Amino acid sequence: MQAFNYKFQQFEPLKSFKCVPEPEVYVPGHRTCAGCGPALNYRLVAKAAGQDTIFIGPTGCMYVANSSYLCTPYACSWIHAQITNGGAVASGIEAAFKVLARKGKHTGPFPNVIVMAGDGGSVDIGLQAMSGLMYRNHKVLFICYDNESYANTGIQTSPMTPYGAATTFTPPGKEIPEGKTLFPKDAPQLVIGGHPAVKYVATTTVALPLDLMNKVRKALSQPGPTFLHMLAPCPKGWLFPEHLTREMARLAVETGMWSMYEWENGAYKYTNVPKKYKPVNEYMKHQGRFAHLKPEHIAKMQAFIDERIKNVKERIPIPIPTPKQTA
Amino acid sequence: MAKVHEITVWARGVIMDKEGRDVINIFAEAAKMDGKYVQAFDNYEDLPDRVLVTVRKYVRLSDEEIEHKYVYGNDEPEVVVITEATIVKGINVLLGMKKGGTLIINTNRSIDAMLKFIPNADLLSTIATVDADGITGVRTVDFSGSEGGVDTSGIGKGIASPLCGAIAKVTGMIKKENLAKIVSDVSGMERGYNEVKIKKLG
Amino acid sequence: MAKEQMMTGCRASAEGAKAAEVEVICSFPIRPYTAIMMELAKMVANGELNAEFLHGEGEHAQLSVVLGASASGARAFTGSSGVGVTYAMEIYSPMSGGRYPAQMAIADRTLDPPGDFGSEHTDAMCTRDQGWLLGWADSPQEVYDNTLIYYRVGEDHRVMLPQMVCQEGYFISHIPDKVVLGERSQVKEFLPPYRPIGPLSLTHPVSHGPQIRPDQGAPMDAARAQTFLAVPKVIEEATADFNRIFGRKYDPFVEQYKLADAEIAFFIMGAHSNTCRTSVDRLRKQGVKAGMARLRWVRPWPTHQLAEALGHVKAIGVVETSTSYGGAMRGGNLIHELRASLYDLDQRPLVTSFMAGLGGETIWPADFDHMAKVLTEMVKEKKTRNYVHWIGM
Amino acid sequence: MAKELPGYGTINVPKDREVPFGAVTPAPVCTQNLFQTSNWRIVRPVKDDEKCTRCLICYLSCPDACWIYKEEEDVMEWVAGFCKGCQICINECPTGALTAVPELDFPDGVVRLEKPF
Repeated sequence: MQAFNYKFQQFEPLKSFKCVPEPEVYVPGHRTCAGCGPALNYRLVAKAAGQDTIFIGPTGCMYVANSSYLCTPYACSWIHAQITNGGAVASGIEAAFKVLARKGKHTGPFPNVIVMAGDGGSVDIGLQAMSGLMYRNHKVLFICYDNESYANTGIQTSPMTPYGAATTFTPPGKEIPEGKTLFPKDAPQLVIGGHPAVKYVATTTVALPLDLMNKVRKALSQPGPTFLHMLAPCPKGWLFPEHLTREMARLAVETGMWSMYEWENGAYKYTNVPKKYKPVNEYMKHQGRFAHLKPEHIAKMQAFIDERIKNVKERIPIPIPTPKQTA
Repeated sequence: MAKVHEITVWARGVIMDKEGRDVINIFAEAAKMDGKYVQAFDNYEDLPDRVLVTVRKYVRLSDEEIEHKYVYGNDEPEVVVITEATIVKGINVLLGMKKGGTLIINTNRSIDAMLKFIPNADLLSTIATVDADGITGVRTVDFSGSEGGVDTSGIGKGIASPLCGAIAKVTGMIKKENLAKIVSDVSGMERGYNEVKIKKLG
Repeated sequence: MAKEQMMTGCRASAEGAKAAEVEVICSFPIRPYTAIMMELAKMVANGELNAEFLHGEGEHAQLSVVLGASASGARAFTGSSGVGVTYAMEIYSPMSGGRYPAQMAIADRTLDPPGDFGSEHTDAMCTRDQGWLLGWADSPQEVYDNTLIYYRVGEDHRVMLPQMVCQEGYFISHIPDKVVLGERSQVKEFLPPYRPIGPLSLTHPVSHGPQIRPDQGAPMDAARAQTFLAVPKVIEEATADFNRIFGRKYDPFVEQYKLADAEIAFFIMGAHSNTCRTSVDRLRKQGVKAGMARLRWVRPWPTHQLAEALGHVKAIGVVETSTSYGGAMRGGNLIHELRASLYDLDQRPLVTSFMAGLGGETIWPADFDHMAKVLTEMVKEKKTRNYVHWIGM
Repeated sequence: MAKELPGYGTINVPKDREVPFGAVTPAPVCTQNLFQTSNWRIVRPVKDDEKCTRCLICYLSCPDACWIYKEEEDVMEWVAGFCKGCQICINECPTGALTAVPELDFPDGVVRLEKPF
C-alpha cells in the first residue's frame, strides 16, 4: 500500500468543563423527547468531534426524531443510512475520502467519520455491516447509543433490552410474567472478541460528559476502527420521568447495570467502579418498564449482574464474561 | 353529503398520549351508541410521539356514512379539547376553526387567565375549563395502544374520564349515560360533567 | 485504431470500469459476475487503477458502500448476480432517490431455488421499478461500451441516477468475443469526471436524506419521474457522441434488424439476439419475412421508439428470459410493456411471448425456427391463440 | 408513423411543494430555526444567580443545548426558543439554583405556531 498522509485529525483530551469546545455541532431544534438520553449523547459526541465530521445516521430515533420533515440539527455533514447498513455506508464514505485525498480532489483534514447507530442498528440488524466495517480497518468511529430498545417504532425489544423489561413486543402477561425473558448481548465484547483491526473500545454514559467526550476524542485519534458503547437512558421507553435521564445513567453505573471501561490494544481499564455496588433494584424501581417484576425476577437480574461485575470488582484485566442465562 | 363534525384533541407525547387517545375513543364510542357514524384516530405524523411533544387526536362524526375517510387530520375543528393547558401558549389550536366553535381546556386556572393566551378567541362561542388532573390525580401511560395497536389497560382511568364528562356537558354531542357505560372511572366522569366551568362568548 | 482482443464480458466490464477510472469498488463473490471483481482486484493490486477496493460482507453492503462513496463524490462501482441482486433490494430505492449515480454490473443468474448458475434476466428485472437506469448488452463489446455510456448518462446533471449494466451470465460473461477497447483520449473526450451535487463535505455541510412528511413524498416521486422524462434525450446525445468518438453504430434504444419490410419480428434483448440475428437471415433465405428488434434500455422503456419500429409488423414474438409468475400474460416481463407500447396504434400487431433461455438454457437456431412458425401461423389466422409459449416444453 | 401516439405529459411540481434535489438540505447553523421546540414546555427552569456557581453542569446536561455560558457577563443564559422543559438541568444543578415554574405563569414566551412543526 502506498504511504500517503491523509491528514487524520488528532484530539487532545479535555481537562475540565471549561475546556469543552463551545460550538454546537448538534444544534437545538429537533424532535427528540424532552429529556432524551440519546440526544444528549449525540450533542456531546458532536461537540467533542467538532465541525469536520461526517455523521452516518442509520434509521432509529436519532434519524427520525432528529431529521423530521427536512429539518436537521446537524451543523456538519450528515447522511441517513438504512437501519441495516450504517457500517457499510460509513465504509464507502471513508474509502471515498481516502481515494479523493490521494487524487488531490479532497484537501484539508480527513473527516471524522462517525456512525451513530442505535442498539438495533449496531448489534442486531446492523451487526453485519458494523462487523464488516471493523474487519476492513476503516478509520471510522462506530457509536452504539444504547437506549435498550427499538424506541423509534414504539419501544420494541432489541437484543440490548434487559431481562425483565416490558416492551410492546415483550408485554408481561399471565404466561410470561417477566415480560422479556432473555438476557442482552454484550455489545463491546462482540467487537473486541473478533475484530483484530480494532484497537480501541470503550463504554461510557451521558452521566459522565467529560469521560464521554474524551473517549470520543481518543477514539477519533486512532488510525483505525473504534467502537464506543454509550448508555443513553430513554425516558419514553424505560418509563421514568424525563428529568431523571442522567440520574438513571448514574444509577446504572452505581448498581453495576453498566460497567465503565476502556479496552486498548488488549488491555482493560475499569473506571468509575463503585466502592460498594447498590442493589439493582435501586435502579430498576424508578423505571416503569420493570414495575411488573416480582422479587424473584429482580433476584434473577441481581444474580446476572453479580456475575458480570465479579471481575470488575476484583479488577481482573480480562474480558467481562457474559453470564450464562439460567433457565 | 352529510356534514362531518370535527373534534380535535391536543395532548402531550408519551406522558399524555394514551390520555388523549382515550378521549377520542370514548367520545367516538359514546357517539356510536347514539347511532352516529364515527372515526377516531391519532395524527399519523405526530407519531412516533416524543415526551412532551404536542400530539393531535381526532374524532370525525356524522349522521351518515362518512364519505371520505382517508384524511390525515381535521382541517376545520368545531370542538378543540386541550388536555394540557400550556399547549395554548405554543400553538394556534384554533387553526381552521369557523366562527362559533368550542374550546375545552384541562386546567385549574381561570377561564379569563386562559383567554389571555388565545388572541383569536373571537372564533369561539364557548370556552370551558375542567380540572381533570385535580379530579382524578392520575395519568396513565401505556404504549400498547399507539401505532394502531389495541389498548389493554382499560379506557379512561386517568384524565380522559373527567374530560369526556366535561365534553358531554359543554357540547351535548355525546350523552353522559353512554359515557357511564364506557369509562372505567364513572365518578371522575360525572365530576367532570358537574364541575366544568363554562363561559359563553360573543 | 486500437487492436481487437478476445475477452469475456466480465473482463470487458472490468476494462470499462478501469477506463472510467472508478474510485471506489465494492466486491462480494457470487458466480458468474465474480470475474469482474477478480479483474478489478488485479488492476488495483498492480497499481493500474487508483481506487479503493472494498470487500463487502454481502451485496447489501456492496450497494451501501457505493451509496456512501457516491454521496461523498467518488465514482463508485459494484456488481452482482442472481440472488445477490435481490439480497441488496433494500438499497436500490435509497440510491435512486438520493440521486447517487453509482454503477452496478450484473451478470445474470437464475434465482434460487435450487442453485442454478445459468443466466436468466429475472434477477436484475426485479429492480426495474426502483428508479435505476437498466439495460442489457449483447456482447462483451457492448458491455464495455455500456459501462461508459451508462456512467455518462447517469452522472449527467439532468439525470443523476444509478445504473445497472447487465449482461447474461456465461453467454456473455464467460465466452470470450471480440472487443476493441477505447483509447484513453477517446474515453476522456466522452466521459467527463463525476461532478456530485451537494456531496458530503466539510466545507459545505449538508444533510442527506432527512425524513419527509407524506405530502412531501409525492414531489419526491414526481422529481424522479420527471427525470425519466428527460433521460431519453440524454441517452440520444450520449449515444451519438459515443458513436462519433468510438466509431460505433448503436441505435440509442432499439436495434432494428431487417425490420423495414418484416411481417414477423422477434423482440429480444441480450446475448440470444446474436442467434436471433442469424436466424432472421436463415429465415429470410427460406422466404420468411422475419426481422428483429433488440431492446437496449429497459429503463427508460422506449415506448414510442418501439411503436415506431414494430408498428407495421403483423406478429411479434417476445423472447422472454425472465419470469413474471401469474402476470397478465403468464409469461415474462417484457410482453406486458411491449403490448402496452403498441396499444394506441390503429393497427396493432399480434403479440405473443416465448419463454426461452430460462434457467440458462441455450436458445437454439431451431427454437427460432419454431417461433417463426408460430408467428407465421398467427399471421395466417389473424389472431393470437395463446399469450405464452414455453419453448421445448 | 401514421398516427401520433400519446405523450407522457408534463410534471410540474408546484413551487411550494418542491423538495430539495435528492432530499439534500443545507446544514443548519447554530440552531435549527425551522423547528422551534419551546412549545413543548409545561414548566421552565428559573435561575437564581445568587446560587449559580457557573459549574456548567446544566450546560453539559441539556439535550437541547439550552444553557449557554456568557463569558463577558459571567452568567448562564437560558435559550427560551428551544427548551423543552425536561428539567434535567434542575435535577442536576448541585446548588439548587434552578427551579421549575409553570410556563403559564409567564406572559412572555408565547409562540403560537400554526402547526406543531
